[in-house]
Amino acid sequence: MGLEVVFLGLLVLIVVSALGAVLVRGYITSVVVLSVFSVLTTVSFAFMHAVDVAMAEAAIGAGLMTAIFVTAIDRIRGQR
Amino acid sequence: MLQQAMYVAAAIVFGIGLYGVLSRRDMVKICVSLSVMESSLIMILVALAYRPDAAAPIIVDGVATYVDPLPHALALTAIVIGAGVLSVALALTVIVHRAHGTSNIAVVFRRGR
Amino acid sequence: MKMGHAAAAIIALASSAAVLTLTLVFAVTGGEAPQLAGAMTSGSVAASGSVNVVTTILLDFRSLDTLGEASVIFASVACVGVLFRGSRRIGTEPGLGVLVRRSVGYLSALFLLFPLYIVAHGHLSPGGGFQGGVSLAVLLILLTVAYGSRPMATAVDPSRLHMTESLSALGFLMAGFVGVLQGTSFLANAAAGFPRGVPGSLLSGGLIPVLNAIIGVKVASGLGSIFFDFQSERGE
Amino acid sequence: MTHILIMVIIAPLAAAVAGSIAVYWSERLLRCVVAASAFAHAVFVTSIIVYVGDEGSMLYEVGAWVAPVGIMLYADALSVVILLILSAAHVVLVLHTFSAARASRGATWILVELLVAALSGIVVSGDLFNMFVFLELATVASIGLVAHKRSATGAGAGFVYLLFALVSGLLFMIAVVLVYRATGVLSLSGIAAEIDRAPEQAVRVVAGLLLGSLGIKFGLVPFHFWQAPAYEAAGSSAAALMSGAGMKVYLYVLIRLIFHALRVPVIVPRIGVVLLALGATSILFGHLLALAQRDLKRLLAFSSVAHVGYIFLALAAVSRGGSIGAAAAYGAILHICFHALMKSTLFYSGRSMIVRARASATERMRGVGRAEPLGFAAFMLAAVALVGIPPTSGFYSKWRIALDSFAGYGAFPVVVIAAGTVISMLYYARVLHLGLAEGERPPVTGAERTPTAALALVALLSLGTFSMGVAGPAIEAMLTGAAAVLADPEAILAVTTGGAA
Repeated sequence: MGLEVVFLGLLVLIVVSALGAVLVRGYITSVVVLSVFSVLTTVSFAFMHAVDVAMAEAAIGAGLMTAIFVTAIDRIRGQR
Repeated sequence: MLQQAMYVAAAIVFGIGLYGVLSRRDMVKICVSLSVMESSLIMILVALAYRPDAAAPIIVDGVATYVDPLPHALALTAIVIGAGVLSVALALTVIVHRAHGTSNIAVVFRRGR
Repeated sequence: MKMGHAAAAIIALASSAAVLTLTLVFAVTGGEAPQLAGAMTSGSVAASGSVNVVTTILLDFRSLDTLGEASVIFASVACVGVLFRGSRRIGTEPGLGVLVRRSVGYLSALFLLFPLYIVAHGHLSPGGGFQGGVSLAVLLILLTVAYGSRPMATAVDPSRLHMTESLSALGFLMAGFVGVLQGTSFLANAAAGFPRGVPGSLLSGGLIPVLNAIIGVKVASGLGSIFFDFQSERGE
Repeated sequence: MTHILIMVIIAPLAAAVAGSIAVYWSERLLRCVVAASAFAHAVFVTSIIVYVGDEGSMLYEVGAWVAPVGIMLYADALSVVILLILSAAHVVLVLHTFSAARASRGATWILVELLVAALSGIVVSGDLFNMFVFLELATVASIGLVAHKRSATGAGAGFVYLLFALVSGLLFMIAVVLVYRATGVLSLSGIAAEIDRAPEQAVRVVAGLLLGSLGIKFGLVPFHFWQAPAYEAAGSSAAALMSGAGMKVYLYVLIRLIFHALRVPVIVPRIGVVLLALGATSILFGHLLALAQRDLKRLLAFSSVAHVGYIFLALAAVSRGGSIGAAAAYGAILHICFHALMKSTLFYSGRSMIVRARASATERMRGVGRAEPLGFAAFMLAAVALVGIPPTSGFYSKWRIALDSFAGYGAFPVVVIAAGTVISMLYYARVLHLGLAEGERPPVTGAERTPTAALALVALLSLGTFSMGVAGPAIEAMLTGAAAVLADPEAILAVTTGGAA
C-alpha cells in the first residue's frame, strides 16, 4: 500500500513539473524543469517495470535533449 | 489501480502539452510543449503494458508472468524518433531566429503570407 | 496555431478528457490480455536466445522498425547538417576549470565503461544499442563542456563522425543481407544460421549483439554530430 | 523466396547512406549513386508489377517471421499502382535535375533518397506501427527538403510543417495504441481479422483519429496552413515529388487502413457521408484559396488540396459498396494516377517559368509565355487537363467521379465538382492571360534559361497528360485490377496466411 502512495505522489509531481515546464518564464528554467519532468517519468517507468524504456528516457530525455536544448538556446541568445 | 492512475496522469500531461503548443508563441516553448506531449504518449504505452504482479520482460527462471513487452518496444522506438524530430525542430528555431531576429512564431506566420 | 489562452485551455482540456476516456474505456472493454504478448514473451528465448524480450522484439521480431528508426536519426542528422551548412565554425567556449577537467578526465574512463556495458549486455539486461549509444553521445557532450569546444573539435572531427555514422548504417544493412545470402530473409537471425548460444550468457542471441553494437556506434555518432552541429553553428 | 519487396526500401536507403559517403569524394560520384538508385528502384518496381500481375499479390517475411509476431511486407494490384507513380516520380526528378544541370547540393539528394525509401516503405508495409515509423521518416526527409534553401521563409515554413506533422504523428500514434488495445495485433491482416470483435465505438474513434492525422498531411481545410508556405519554400522538383507522389502515398495509407484493415465502411456505414463532406469542403475551399493566391507555387499547393477532395468524393462512393462502389473505385484510381502526372508536369513546367521570371509571384509572370513558350505551353496543357476540358485525361477521370458520386449521393457532389471546375478555370485563365500579356522581357543570361533537355522532358510529361486519356490496354488492365482491390473490403483479409514460410 505504501508503495502505491509513493507512486501517486510521483504522478502528481510529474503533472506539476509538466505544467511548470510549459508555463514557466525563461528558456533555461523551462528546459531545466523539462529535464526534471523527464527524470520523474523515468522513475514512473521503472515503477511500471518498463526498464528498457526508463533507461532510454533517462539517457535521451534527461541527458541528450537537455544538452541540445541548452545549446540551441545558447545559439539564440548569442545572436542578440 | 496503478495503471488507471498512470492513464489519468498521462491524459493530464497530454492536455498540458497541447495547451502549451496552442497558446505559446515562442518556438522554443513550443518545442518544450511538444516534448511534454510526446512523453504523455510514452506514459500511455507503458501503462498499457502494465499487469499487476508481473515482472519486467527479462526472462528469469521461476517467474511466470511478465508485463507486455511489445508496447515497451514501440515506446522505445517512439522516444528515439521523437528525439530526432525535436532536434530538427530546434535547428529550425535557431535558423528562424537568425533570419527574423525573433523566435515568435506569429512573425513567421505573418511574413510567410 | 495562435489563439487566445482561454480557447487553447478549452481545447486542451477537451482533448485531455478525450484521451482519458479513450484509454480508460478501452482498458475496460478491450477484453483479455492480448495473446501476442504471451507468444512474444515465451518465444523470445527460443527465437533468438536473448533473455531480454524487448531487445528480441526490437532486433529480431520487428527489426524493420529498428532499421526505420535508425534511418530517422540518419535523416535528422542530414537535416540538421543541411540547415547549418556553411555556417559552422569551431566555437571558442573556454571549458571549465582545471580541477573539473582533471576529474572529468579520470571519470570519463568510468563513464565509458557504462555505455559499453549497456551495449554488450543488451540481450541480457535492460538496455541495448540505443541506450548505450545515447549514453556515449552524452559522454562526448560532457567532455566538450569540460574541455571547451576547440580541443574537442580537433579530437573528434565532425566530418569523421558523419562518416562513422554512414559506415555503421551500411553495416546494419550488410548484417541484414546475411539472411538474404543464407536463403531466408532480410535481417533473419536464427533462421539464417546465427547461433543462439546459451541463453543468459554473453555470447548468445545470434545476430542481436552484433546489431546492438552497430546501433550503439550509429546512434552515438549520429546524435553526437547533431550536438556538434548545434555547438559550432555561428551564423553567416 | 524473392527479395524484391524489401529491396524497394533498401535500394534508396542504401543509396542515401552510400551517397552520404560518396559526397566526401565528389558530387559526380553522388550523382552516379542517385542515378543507380533511381534505376534499381524502377527495376524492382517493374518486377513487382510483373509478379503481382501473374500471382495477384506478394508477401515477404522480414527476419523470417510470420505476421502477428513479425513484420510482413505486402503488395497487391493497388500497391503496385502507387509504387509505379512513386518510381516514375523518382526517375523524372532525377532526369530533370540532371538535365537542368544546376549544381545540386549534395545533402539534398540524400534527403530525396530517404524520402523515396520512406514512401516505398509505407506502401509495402503490412504493419500499422511500421507504417508509422516510415511516415515519420518521410516527415523528417520532407522537412529537410522544404527548409534546405535556408531562406527566411524556408525555415519558418519548415517549422510550421514540422509542427503539423508532429501533431499528425501523435494522432496516428494514439490510433496505433487504440488499435493494439482493441485487437491485440499490429499487422494489417491481423487487424482486419480481429476488428469485428472490437467495440464499434473503438472503430469509429480510430477512424476519426486516422482521418485527422492524414487530413493534416493532405492539408484538408481546417489544417491547410502549412502546405502553401511549405511548397513555396521547397524547390519545384521537391514539391513535385511531395505533391505528385507523396500525397498519393498518404491517400494509399488512408485506403489501406480505413477501407481494408479497419473495414470502416462495413462497420460504420456513415463514413461515406463524412468523406463526402470532407471532399466537398476541400474542393470548394481549395479552389477558392488557390484563386486568392498571388504566387504560382502556392496556387498549385491549394489546387492539390482541391484534388484530394475529388478523390475523397470518389472514395465516399466506394464506401457504398456494391456496383456503385466498384465503379467509383475505378474513378478514384484514375484520378490518383492522372493527378500525379498533371501535378508533376505543372510543378516542372512552372519551374521553367519561375526561373525565367526570376520570381514565383504571378504578377511577375507577365510576358513569360512569350519568353519561355515551350514551358508555358506545357504548363497550360497540364492546366487544361487538370481543369478537365473534354479531350484530356483530367476530363475523363473527373467525369467518372461525377457520374459515380451522382449514383451514390445525388446531385450535390456534381454541383460541387462543377463549381470547382469553374473556379479552377478562373485562376488558370489568369495565369494564361498574364503569361501572354505584353511585358518587358526580362534579360536572359545563360544560367536563367532552362536547358532544352529539361524542357523536352517537361513537354513529354505534358503530352502524357493527353495520351493517358486514350490509355493503352496494358495500363487499363492494371488500373482495373487496382480498382477491384480498392473496392473489395476484404482485400487484406483474403491473404492473411498466404505464402507463410
